[in-house]
Amino acid sequence: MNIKELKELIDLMRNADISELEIEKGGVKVKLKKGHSLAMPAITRVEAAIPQNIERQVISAREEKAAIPVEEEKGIVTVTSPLVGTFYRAPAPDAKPYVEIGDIVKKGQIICLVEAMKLMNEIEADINGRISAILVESGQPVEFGQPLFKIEPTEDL
Amino acid sequence: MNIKELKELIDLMRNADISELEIEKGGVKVKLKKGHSLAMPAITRVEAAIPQNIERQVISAREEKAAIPVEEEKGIVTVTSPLVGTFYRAPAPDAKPYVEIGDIVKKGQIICLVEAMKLMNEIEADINGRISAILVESGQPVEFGQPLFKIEPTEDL
Amino acid sequence: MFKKILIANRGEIALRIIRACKELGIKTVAIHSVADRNALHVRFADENVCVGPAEGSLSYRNVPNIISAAEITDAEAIHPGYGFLAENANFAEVCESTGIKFIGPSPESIALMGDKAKAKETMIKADVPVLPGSDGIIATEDEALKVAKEIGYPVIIKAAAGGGGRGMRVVHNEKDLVNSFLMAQAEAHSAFGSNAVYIEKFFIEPRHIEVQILADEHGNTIYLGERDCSIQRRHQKLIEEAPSPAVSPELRKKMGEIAVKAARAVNYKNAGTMEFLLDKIGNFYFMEMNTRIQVEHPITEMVTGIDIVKEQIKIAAGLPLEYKQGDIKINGHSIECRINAECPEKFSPSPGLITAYHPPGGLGVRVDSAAYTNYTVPPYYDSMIAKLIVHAPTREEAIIRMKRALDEYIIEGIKTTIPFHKKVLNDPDFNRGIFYTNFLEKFNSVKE
Amino acid sequence: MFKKILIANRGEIALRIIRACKELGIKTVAIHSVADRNALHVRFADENVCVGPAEGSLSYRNVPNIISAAEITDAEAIHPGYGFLAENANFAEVCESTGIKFIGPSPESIALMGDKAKAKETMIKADVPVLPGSDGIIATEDEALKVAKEIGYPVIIKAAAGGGGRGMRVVHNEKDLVNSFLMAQAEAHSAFGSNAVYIEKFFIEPRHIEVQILADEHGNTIYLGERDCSIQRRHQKLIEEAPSPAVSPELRKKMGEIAVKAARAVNYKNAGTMEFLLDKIGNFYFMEMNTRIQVEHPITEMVTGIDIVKEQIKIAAGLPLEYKQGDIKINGHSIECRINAECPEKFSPSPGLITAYHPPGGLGVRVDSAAYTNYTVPPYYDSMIAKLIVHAPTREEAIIRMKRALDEYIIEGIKTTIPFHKKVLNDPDFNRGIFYTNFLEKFNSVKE
Repeated sequence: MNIKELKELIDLMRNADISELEIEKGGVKVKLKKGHSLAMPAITRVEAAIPQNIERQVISAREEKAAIPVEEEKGIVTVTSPLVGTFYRAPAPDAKPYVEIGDIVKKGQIICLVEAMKLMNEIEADINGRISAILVESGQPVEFGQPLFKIEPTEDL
Repeated sequence: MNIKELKELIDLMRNADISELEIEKGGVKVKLKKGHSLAMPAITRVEAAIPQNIERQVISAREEKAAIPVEEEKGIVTVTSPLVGTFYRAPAPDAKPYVEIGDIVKKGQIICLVEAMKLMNEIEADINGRISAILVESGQPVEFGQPLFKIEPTEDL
Repeated sequence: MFKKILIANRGEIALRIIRACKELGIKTVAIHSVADRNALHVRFADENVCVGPAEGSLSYRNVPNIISAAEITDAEAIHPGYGFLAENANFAEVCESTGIKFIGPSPESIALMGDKAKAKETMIKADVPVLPGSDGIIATEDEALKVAKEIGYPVIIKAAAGGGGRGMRVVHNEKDLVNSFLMAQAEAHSAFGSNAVYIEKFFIEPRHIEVQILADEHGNTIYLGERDCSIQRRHQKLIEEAPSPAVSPELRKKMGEIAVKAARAVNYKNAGTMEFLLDKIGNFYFMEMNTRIQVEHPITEMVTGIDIVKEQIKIAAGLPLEYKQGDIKINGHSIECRINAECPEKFSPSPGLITAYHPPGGLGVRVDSAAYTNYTVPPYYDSMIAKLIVHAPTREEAIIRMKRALDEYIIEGIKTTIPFHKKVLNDPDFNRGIFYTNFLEKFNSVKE
Repeated sequence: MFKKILIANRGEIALRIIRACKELGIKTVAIHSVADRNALHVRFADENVCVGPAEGSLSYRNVPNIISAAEITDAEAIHPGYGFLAENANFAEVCESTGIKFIGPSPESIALMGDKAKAKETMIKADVPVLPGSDGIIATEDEALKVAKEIGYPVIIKAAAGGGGRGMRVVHNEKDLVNSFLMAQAEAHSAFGSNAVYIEKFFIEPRHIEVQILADEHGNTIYLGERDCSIQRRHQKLIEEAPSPAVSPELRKKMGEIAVKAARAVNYKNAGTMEFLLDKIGNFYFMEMNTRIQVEHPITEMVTGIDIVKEQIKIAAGLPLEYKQGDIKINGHSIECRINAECPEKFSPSPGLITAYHPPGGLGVRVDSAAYTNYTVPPYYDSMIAKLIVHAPTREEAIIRMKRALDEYIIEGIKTTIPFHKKVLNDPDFNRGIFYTNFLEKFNSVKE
């Protein structure tokens, strides 16, 4: 399932006036649902390793949140990429990822890096909650507004 | 109300998804109703007089009936022009019209002429009935399929 | 100049003629069938007249209704486009007799060129090379040998009553002739009940090259170069280009001058096209003359800068040609793809509702089409819905531009031949410019 | 040649660049804002990257995100189009420092030409005629008289701190000068708190004439003739044409050679445009240089046959120009109308859903547009939705063709400037080719 095929599916939906479409193929499950605008799938390409010794800056995902409508089931919050770059789950190639599925995170906690123009940008959780999904592979490029994580809010934390 | 204005109205209806439109203006009443295809209004131009001494041929309006959907209220039949030409209500400029509104006509009775290529084509009623409307002025050009008369069928005749 | 012209056609060519009229300041009358009420040519004309039911024979070929339509709208001239009544000498004559100018040649020219035997005879008299062949039936072996020798091998023996390839035998040299001749006679007899056969020159891989000419009513006749229309499927042209990759400037001049001579021989007026077969060594043979505007005229317009439809109208109005032969220059390269509402593999018709329509644009791209979003392609007429024409400095660039434009062309809801065109444009032989009228047979057999 | 180019723009110019890339066999990366997900440039590019929210400053002007987009897609070069980052020297520099080729001139050229005072100074040094005027503030009556005499009447006295017409006085002869000078000083003081004024040559009815140049990285610089862009509304061009009805072949050569000299003086590379004011007696004065592709570049393409965007890419790839000055011929006449999503009377923006879109076609018509049926014109960006370009043998025919094409253009759901263009094209002065930069002021006052 590449970007071209996805686009074809989206076109198909648009033309056939189908509002929901679900496909499972080779381990990939695609669910498309027509909203106000059709979400555009991301570019898929795998980068090798994380460059070291680079400046870091902290960006709160909420601050520059994209205007993309995101699925909000049971109050689940989608963390989207505030910039274009390469997504990394860990601070170094041999280091442990910042977060795993099921982890409890606090608002302001760093959950990943997005490298852009040789700068490592730390992305923070913008609510207290539990990581319910990780949507991008480490090393993959991400575009602005691309969903990275889903966080299920926890009331007690 | 010229042909251009009529077309604009029709375009308006098409674009605004209006299914019915009625306008009265300067004695002219226009009622447009969307069907399977939008009826195209006829060309309006007035011819002077009826040329004399020309061959005649008889055409039954039913024989070459146009495929235009016509309003059929209470079984009313619309007689449409089987050819392109100039419509005349009488056999000569000073003669009495073949039929008037309210007249009872028999199937096969000549009800008007359509002149085409210097030939006078006699148009016959294709049912027994009463002329309930005359839709074109004598001397006006008519196109193929253009409604000429409405005939209300009579059961007794 | 005319004040008002009736266009006795539909689709893209009706629109093409309306455009020319608008640019000449002439009012237009569209005719249409009941099925074409919402057609673009009806929308863009100044007036319109419904002339009959959907069937073309009862509407677009309905001579009395069309003449009446011209009369009730006071149209002074009728442009017939191509197809329908364009090469109907009777229609041209009716126009003449009712005082309406027919925008095209005289009824006599149409009739003469419409009769293939008479046309050939006239061309022979005018010293125009025609397809070599026996003048009539070959009765004996000796006659067959003599004629074949005159024509030169290879020759083809054809059943006079034949068709569909039956009773046809290609002979490559003298020693096989007598045997093939007798076989062909026998086959002809068993297939058609008559052993009458004739002999013609056989070309293994000819090109279809046609020359556009313009002739005014004051004795001026010029040629606008050639078009290569070898990419055909069952004699239906699909892709055309100008100039032909097989025609040198010298050959262009030679073919052009012969075409002018042929036109003069029949006292031809208005725009016309001489179709020739071109063999591999530069010999060409008159096949027929089309006495009307051709579908593929735009590629000639692109490379010469001359608006052929406007010229047709100006000639019919009695104006002398503004161009002399020396003014005609071939500039760059142009290709046309005919986009048909057809399945791109089987070429079966695909009429219906166009749910999305977006033509390509940008530099060097011309679209002649009467299609639009929500237009329903009716099943009654020709399946061609658009002509995509490109112009570029070189043939190579024209091919690339055409591919780019085909990629951009969005037509949804019906099937079109766009995928077919993309395949041909990627074919190595097509790209090298090496192709003949049998291109598609070879092309399709390779694909399958 | 580049394998992949990122296009840092949107709309018709992004599509224009994608078309050029496709024809050069180069892969394309589109960038887009969240609002442009369904834009045509996104659909037609090979890849696309969302670079920010709807606001242009956060997306199409977002340098880090655009550079990152080029990096993650391995694009070797960036074409900036016009607007957004096209004349941002910093962006060109960032491209350079990150090893991405900026398709345009050097950051130094952009910076120099972006500083109007420095640009003027450089042009004076290079013997390029500039708008005559005092070098700085005029302090005394005597100085004012001296400068005005040098420049020649009429002159205009302007407040140095001014704007919006306040503190501006036109003086037609010497006897009025001192009085006007003192008045202007007083007005300037009361309006801006400073009585500093300067003097410039005043043109009553100038034309805006610009010369297209191409310069490769091997020292070859040529000009492609001029464009007349005098039909403006508040310095926004609305209709452009090439060639200018006011420029003779001799003047074309003179302006072209001066434009080339000016480009050489700043060591200019790639495509660029010199904007001049042309007075009624054939004197012209450098105003500014646009160091990018212009909106109106297609009219030059139509009359020269040169694909300027392809040339930009080839120049950036280090290829030498294939054309010499002698190869450049002006062929026919071309006009461009900018179709804006605006109310045609008040020019107020009219964004929204296009419910029906059908562009004109046929001979000599080019449409550069990213609009389509069901496209929503977003309110965030420039209101131009299409460029309608025609080409014809003469200016008269080009005007008629443009009118025909405007009549055919169907855009429903939003208001466009099409009715405005139709009015201008019917204006007698426009048809005579007699118009100046004040054309629309006069035109609108007549209409009301």
